[in-house]
Amino acid sequence: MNIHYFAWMREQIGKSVETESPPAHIDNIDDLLDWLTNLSPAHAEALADRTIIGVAVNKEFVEPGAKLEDGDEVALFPPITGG
Amino acid sequence: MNIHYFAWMREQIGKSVETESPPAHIDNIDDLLDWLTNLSPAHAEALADRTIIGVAVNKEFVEPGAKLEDGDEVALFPPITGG
Amino acid sequence: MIRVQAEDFDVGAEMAALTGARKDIGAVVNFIGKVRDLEDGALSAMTLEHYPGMTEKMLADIEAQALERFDLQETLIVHRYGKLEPGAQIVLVITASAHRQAAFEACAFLMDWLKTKAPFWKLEESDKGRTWVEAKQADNDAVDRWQEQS
Amino acid sequence: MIRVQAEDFDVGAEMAALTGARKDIGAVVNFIGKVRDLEDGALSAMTLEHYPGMTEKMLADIEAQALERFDLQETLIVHRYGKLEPGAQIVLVITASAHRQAAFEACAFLMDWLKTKAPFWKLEESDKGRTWVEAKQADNDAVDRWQEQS
Repeated sequence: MNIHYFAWMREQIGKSVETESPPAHIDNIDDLLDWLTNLSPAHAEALADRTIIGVAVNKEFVEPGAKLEDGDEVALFPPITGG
Repeated sequence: MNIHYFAWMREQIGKSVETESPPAHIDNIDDLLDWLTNLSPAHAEALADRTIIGVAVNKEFVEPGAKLEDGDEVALFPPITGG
Repeated sequence: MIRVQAEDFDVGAEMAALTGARKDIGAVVNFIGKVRDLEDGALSAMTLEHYPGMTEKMLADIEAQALERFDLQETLIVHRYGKLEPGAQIVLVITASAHRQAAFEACAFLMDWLKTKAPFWKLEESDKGRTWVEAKQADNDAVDRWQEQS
Repeated sequence: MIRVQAEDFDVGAEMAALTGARKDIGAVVNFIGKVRDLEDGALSAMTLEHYPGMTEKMLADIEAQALERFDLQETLIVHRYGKLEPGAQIVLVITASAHRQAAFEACAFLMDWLKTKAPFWKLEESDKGRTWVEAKQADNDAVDRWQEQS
């Protein structure tokens, strides 16, 4: 599973994309965020405030409870500031 | 007193400006419109519908009851369609 | 700034001249009015008659109201007169502000006021003959809304 | 039409390409967003990061919503990414319609949606350091208003 990070989340985690293989019971975004938080102190810091994290799966916005499937492209990011 | 006409009022009256000397008691726009209406059948036709006539005195919009002074530049026109 | 002219205008060049070097502008809104073909006929030309002197006065007055009412850095109104072809540009309004809402609102405000306060009259010539365009009640209603808000 | 690009854009050329020869357009509204200097410091650059692939998808989706909701003849969204100088152009939205109200409303609608749905993030570098621009509650409120209306 490829996980993309943007803006200051990317900077805190230190990479723009990482390939992870979470255990099979991690089948939704909330569980994935819990699991990623335990990966490293940098992950924990970047993902500390769940209320502001934007999530996209396969380049579509989703809610934090959204289901995940093998091979999904996940993106985690701070609030967007386009336009 | 110079009186300017625009658009189809100008076409009906047949000139874009005319110099008239109404009698001294004609001291407001309403009275001037009455007086002009009697000048010719073309004037009567052009000025028939008072509800739509726009009026400017010295290049400022005024209401039909507005006072007139010697040497004022008067303009009469149909509803404007700018922009 | 306001201009009344027979010549066409270049939107990109006007915008660059107005805002190009400035760093305090976050939002620019341009409105361009164009000569539109008739819904039920073929327009050959639209002629804009205006009241020289009064036109400039009214445009300057409308612009001053917008500058007072909205938080703007720059405004430009260019209005053409004379005989125009279908598709030709008639009017340009540019509003530049720090923020987008003021720029959008001021541009809509200026267009609503131009429609009812700028002394222009439009003559359409088509295969159906020649017609002086009638004023629209919707344009008066649009201006009235701003007065209720003020 | 939508485009995501590092290069600058020419508003006049974009508008001419979109609307130039058409005779069924009465109103064109252009919005241009620009890099604005800080209120309390000297901005040296603003860098726009985006999510390639998702950006294009979201812009196309936002444009499709505008075309469905408003009576439009043409629309164009051009959004830049990369490192930009103060005063530089960031985004262009053009809406063309028979009538001015649809063009104004659609352009404001597109900008409100872009602010909250287009995956861009802005990094400001100034004499005060580097800062990721925070999202504004006002931008979320602006989008919510359109949803209430629909």
